[in-house]
Amino acid sequence: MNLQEYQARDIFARYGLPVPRGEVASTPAEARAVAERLGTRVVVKAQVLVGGRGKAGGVRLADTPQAAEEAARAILGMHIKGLKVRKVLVAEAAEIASEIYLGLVIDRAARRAALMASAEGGVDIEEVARRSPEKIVKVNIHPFLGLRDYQARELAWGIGLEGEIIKDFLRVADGLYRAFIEVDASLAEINPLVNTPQGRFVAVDTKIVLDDNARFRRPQLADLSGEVEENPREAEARQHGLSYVALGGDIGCLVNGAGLAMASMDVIKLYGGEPANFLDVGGGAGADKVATALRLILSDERVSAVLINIFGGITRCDEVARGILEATEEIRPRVPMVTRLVGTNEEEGRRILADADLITAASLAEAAQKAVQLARQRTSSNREESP
Amino acid sequence: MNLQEYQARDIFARYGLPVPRGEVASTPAEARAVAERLGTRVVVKAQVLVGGRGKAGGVRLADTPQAAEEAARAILGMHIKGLKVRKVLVAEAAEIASEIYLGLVIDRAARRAALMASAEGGVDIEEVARRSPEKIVKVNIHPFLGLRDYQARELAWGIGLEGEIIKDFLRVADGLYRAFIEVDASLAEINPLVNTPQGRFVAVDTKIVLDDNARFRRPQLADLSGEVEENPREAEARQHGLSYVALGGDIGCLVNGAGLAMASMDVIKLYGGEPANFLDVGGGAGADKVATALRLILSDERVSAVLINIFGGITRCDEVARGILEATEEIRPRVPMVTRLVGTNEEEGRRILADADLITAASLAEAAQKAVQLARQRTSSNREESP
Amino acid sequence: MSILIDADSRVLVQGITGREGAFHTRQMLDYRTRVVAGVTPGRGGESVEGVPVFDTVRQAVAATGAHVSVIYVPAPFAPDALYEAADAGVGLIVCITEGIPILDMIRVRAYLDQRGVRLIGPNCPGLISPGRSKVGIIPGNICAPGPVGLVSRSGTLTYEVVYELTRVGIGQSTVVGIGGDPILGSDFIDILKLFEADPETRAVVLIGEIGGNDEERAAEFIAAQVSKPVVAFVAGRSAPAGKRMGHAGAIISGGSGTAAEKIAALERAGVPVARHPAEVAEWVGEST
Amino acid sequence: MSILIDADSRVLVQGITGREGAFHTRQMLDYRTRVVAGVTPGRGGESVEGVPVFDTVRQAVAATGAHVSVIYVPAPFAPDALYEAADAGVGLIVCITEGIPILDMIRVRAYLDQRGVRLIGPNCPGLISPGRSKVGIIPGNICAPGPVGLVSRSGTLTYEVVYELTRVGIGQSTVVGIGGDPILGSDFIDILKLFEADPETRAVVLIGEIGGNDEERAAEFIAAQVSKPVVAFVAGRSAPAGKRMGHAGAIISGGSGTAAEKIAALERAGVPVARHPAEVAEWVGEST
Repeated sequence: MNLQEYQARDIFARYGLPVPRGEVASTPAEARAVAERLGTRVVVKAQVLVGGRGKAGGVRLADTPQAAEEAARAILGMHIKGLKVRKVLVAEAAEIASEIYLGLVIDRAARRAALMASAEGGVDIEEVARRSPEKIVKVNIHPFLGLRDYQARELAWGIGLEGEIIKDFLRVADGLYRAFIEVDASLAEINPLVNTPQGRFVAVDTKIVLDDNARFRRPQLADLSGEVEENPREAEARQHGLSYVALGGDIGCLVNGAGLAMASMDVIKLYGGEPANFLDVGGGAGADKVATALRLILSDERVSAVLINIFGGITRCDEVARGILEATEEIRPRVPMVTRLVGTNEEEGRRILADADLITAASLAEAAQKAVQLARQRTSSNREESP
Repeated sequence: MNLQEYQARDIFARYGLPVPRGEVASTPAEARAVAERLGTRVVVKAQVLVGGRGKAGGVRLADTPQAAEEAARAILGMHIKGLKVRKVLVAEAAEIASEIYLGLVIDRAARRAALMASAEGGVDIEEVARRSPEKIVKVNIHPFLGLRDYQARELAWGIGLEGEIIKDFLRVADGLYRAFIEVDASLAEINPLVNTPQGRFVAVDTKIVLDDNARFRRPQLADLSGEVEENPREAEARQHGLSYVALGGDIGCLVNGAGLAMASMDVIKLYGGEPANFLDVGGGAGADKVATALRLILSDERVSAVLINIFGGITRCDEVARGILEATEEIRPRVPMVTRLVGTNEEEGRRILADADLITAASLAEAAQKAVQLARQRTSSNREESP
Repeated sequence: MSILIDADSRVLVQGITGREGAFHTRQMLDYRTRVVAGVTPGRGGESVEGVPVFDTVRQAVAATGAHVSVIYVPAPFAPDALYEAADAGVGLIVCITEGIPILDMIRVRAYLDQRGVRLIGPNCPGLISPGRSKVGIIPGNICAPGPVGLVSRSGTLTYEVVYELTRVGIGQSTVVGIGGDPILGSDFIDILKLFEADPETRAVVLIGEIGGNDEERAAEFIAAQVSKPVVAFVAGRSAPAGKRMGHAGAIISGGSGTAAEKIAALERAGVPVARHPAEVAEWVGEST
Repeated sequence: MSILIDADSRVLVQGITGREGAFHTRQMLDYRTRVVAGVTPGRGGESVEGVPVFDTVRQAVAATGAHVSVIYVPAPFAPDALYEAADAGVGLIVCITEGIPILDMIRVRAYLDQRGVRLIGPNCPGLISPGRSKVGIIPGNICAPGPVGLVSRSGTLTYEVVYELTRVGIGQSTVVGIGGDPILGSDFIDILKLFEADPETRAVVLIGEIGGNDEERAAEFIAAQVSKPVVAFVAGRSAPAGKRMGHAGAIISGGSGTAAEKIAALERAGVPVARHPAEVAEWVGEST
């Protein structure tokens, strides 16, 4: 789960990282009050979980509380890459002598956490990684030793730091690592970590991605849920234990297994269609869960056909069929549905669905082709109906 | 450093271990007050750093506050194996269904900490180890994983625990391990860990030995120093950074290096003498430190001869000689001293000592023989003088 | 021959008294896997589907000689189960459990590597050597013995491909689901090495998906060290960036880990990449 | 030949700018040890006794090819120095530092074992191959080249024995001080194996002391696997129980670790145990 900048900075502050003073605000008046309390030049920053806030006008400097209020008024409610800004962070503006990047990531190939630093801070680090990977220095962290000072020192020298500031760098690296471990993050970064003309570090922009798998043991982070912007359908799916991702197309997908769900989307695309969603009902899904999933898909008005692809292993085809029946009898869907059931109890499943108004297919390729064709027919007939 | 029982129990209590309610008392009146506060049958226990308190009458049950006061009066001031009792622990008496042993030690051969348990608790565990080692079960703890539940479970089953009490055992083992690690102990044990008729564990007697090398990073334990009973000369030596152990004999020893110091004692004994002390001045000792060491040895009235054995490596013989001269000029020792200096700057050292009233020797064997002979002469002449 | 498991493999089930553990113990026994022991703390002395249950892995290993363990315990307890199996001397651990925190798996992997224990998974369907043994949850009825080794990051997608292979008459030597998590016990290369060395395996199917660069590294390895024909499928051509697609490891982050990159790398290594699952079977048929 | 170090050993000094580090760097150079680099964080670019100083071990190793490191940094920083040396690929580490907490050393040892790095010490005088190289603080002037290998838990007691050996004309192949702490990098057995395999070493002196059971285990090893004559000395026949005799590891606890037990074990293994240091030299003279 991505955290908002202000949530990440609050966590970092607890680990002694030098975040600028500041508070989050939901209204222009609140923003003004924060600026008054801070009593300095501030920066007002849109709190949205996408990059490119600056370019979109979501980050503004304000010399006075009045200016902060105006900046907040301009930013709150704006849409950045489709996301509405509901909160701003009002924080002390830092003077910048230089900017560096410092981040902890999971290095999958090394099977370790890795601390990365670059003298090029404040820019897209992935862009730096592509353009000039030599500008990024990295150390892998042994899980049983944790980040050691000599490793952080190697990074400091690797990005050209010298003198007393290296001690501060070690402290920042240590705090970042402890935060990373103790909240079970999969990413924790400061970008930029600003070096001020006075030779102090300020963690100007902060980011944390939490490992969803570790939520069970981090009760202190429970209140951070609900703060995340997501598609309402994704939020609902999550509540039901379904893995759902909204996409741009019109063919709804209901599949068991993540890889098979992706493959189903891919095959739809291969035959010229566009998937409306990724949906994995999970292993061993019962009728209720399947019904819930189908309801969710059908609640999407863009959907003009549904592909149901089930490979029964632990999941039983008869259960799936019952779930489909339950949902369709309740909703009476206005769109065609193609089902392909293979594996455990497939005959029973097919029998249950025999009387329902469903198109069946023997293979994934066939099912996808049919779904694409039906979606096209429906779209064109819709176009004819509403000229 | 050995901690007193009440110090160990205070530490264990912080880690959630089930120590009985209780407080330490220095007077009979205090003991009575504690018993009143507890409001139950209590046990009054001498706080001394030796085993065998019970046999010596240093542990008494008391049904009433009045009885507790009387018990404390009997125990306070008594001597157990030469140590005077200055404090008693007054604690709630536990009902005993069974007693087990649970302890964490350093397993030198395995180079790991080891958790040991035995169904024979409340007795000398080393005696059990010798008599019936099969009654002790042990697991080595990987330093990077820490004690895992499955290991503690193996111990629990190994000593015959069954049912719900195993969960309590896991909690106790976990707390003991955390305490052990977080105070940097070299030993932490509960003996006995009592299982009450109600099926609860009570940590009736507790022991911690701290790793002196780790004191620098455990400031929270700083206030525990000074609580330790030791020979006053040992305490003074410690303050001066000297490693000194009082022994029973009459030949004082001043040596550089622990192994050589032991060897010097051994050779004294080989030739029929008895060392008065172990003393290692340490590597690279200067004149001041040597003088301090010699003063310390000479302050021991039992000493009837001194053996100084220096093998100069980092330690310079001339520095040692200067230290000897400094101390002898100040004290004018009444006992003969044999010096043997070899190694770095030995000629210079010998020259410095040439005018002093010292017996020299070329080898350790010779030095020891001379010291033994001189001590004997002095003892017999003393006997003649004071018939 | 097969890789990793065969008819002699003596299998231990950790979490055998749980719903999943008991169900799949039955399934494995039905497939004639030699399930010799189960472990659930506090349940020692019971039995599940006729398999004796022990309190600790050490006891189970001592009593039954089990040397393969399959883990069905819930995520919060899975790391301990893994450490326990490793400490008890089990040589191959198959971890079915989904949802283990990444930082736990980093620690587990470091410890297992140090002890020289091989791990398959976590968050995987396990493995099957058709006609000999299955350890995990892959449905036995869709498999057939034969010359094709299959290694996959996916579950049901694997079944889909196996189903197509079997349907066109191509059997499998061993099918290995390595799992969908970012930190895995065994990766493509580990399994490819085994298939390359296995005389019975004559061709290999590799099923990848978005996220990480395991497929890219596998492609390099295949180009350099695999002599047998390999056919691949990569799921997620149509997946968007920044979204976790079900599996914890299936995410395109920072523009890397895309299906396009993986497919390009595999094709550069001379590995044909099928466009849909059935095509895998067709192409394997042509290559063998 | 000698064991562990010879004239080609390229040595790195961690903590070279400290008082002890600088002093012994001079001593080692005077003994013609090839001290090629020093490390002190933040002091890179300086030099000590003509030896270039680096900020990190990795830099020092890359620039100079050092493969032996000797550590003089204070106890609170020594574990990090050990980890750093191991991470940088140093193959042999000699840790002179005294006073490292036991739990730190347990962790260090576990990590070094995993990386396959050999450690001598801590709390040791280091080692010397007379006439070739010395790494640590053993005074070179008391040693002479020759056929006797010496391994000891002690410092000055070692010098005493070496002095006696040299005095009666018996030179040494390598003298190794393994240190006086409870948790050691290398124990008697580790070093005995090397002496047994070294063609130049014709006899071995083992110097033990009270505490632990390293001598007992060494005795078993000697009986089973050492063909060369061994003479021993064990310090602490007169030491009382329960008191730490200087060295952190020199303590008779719970009635075990006594000199008497160790002497008995060695004698059972056919190893004569001298009663005083000079006797060691006499007996070695007779045995070679």
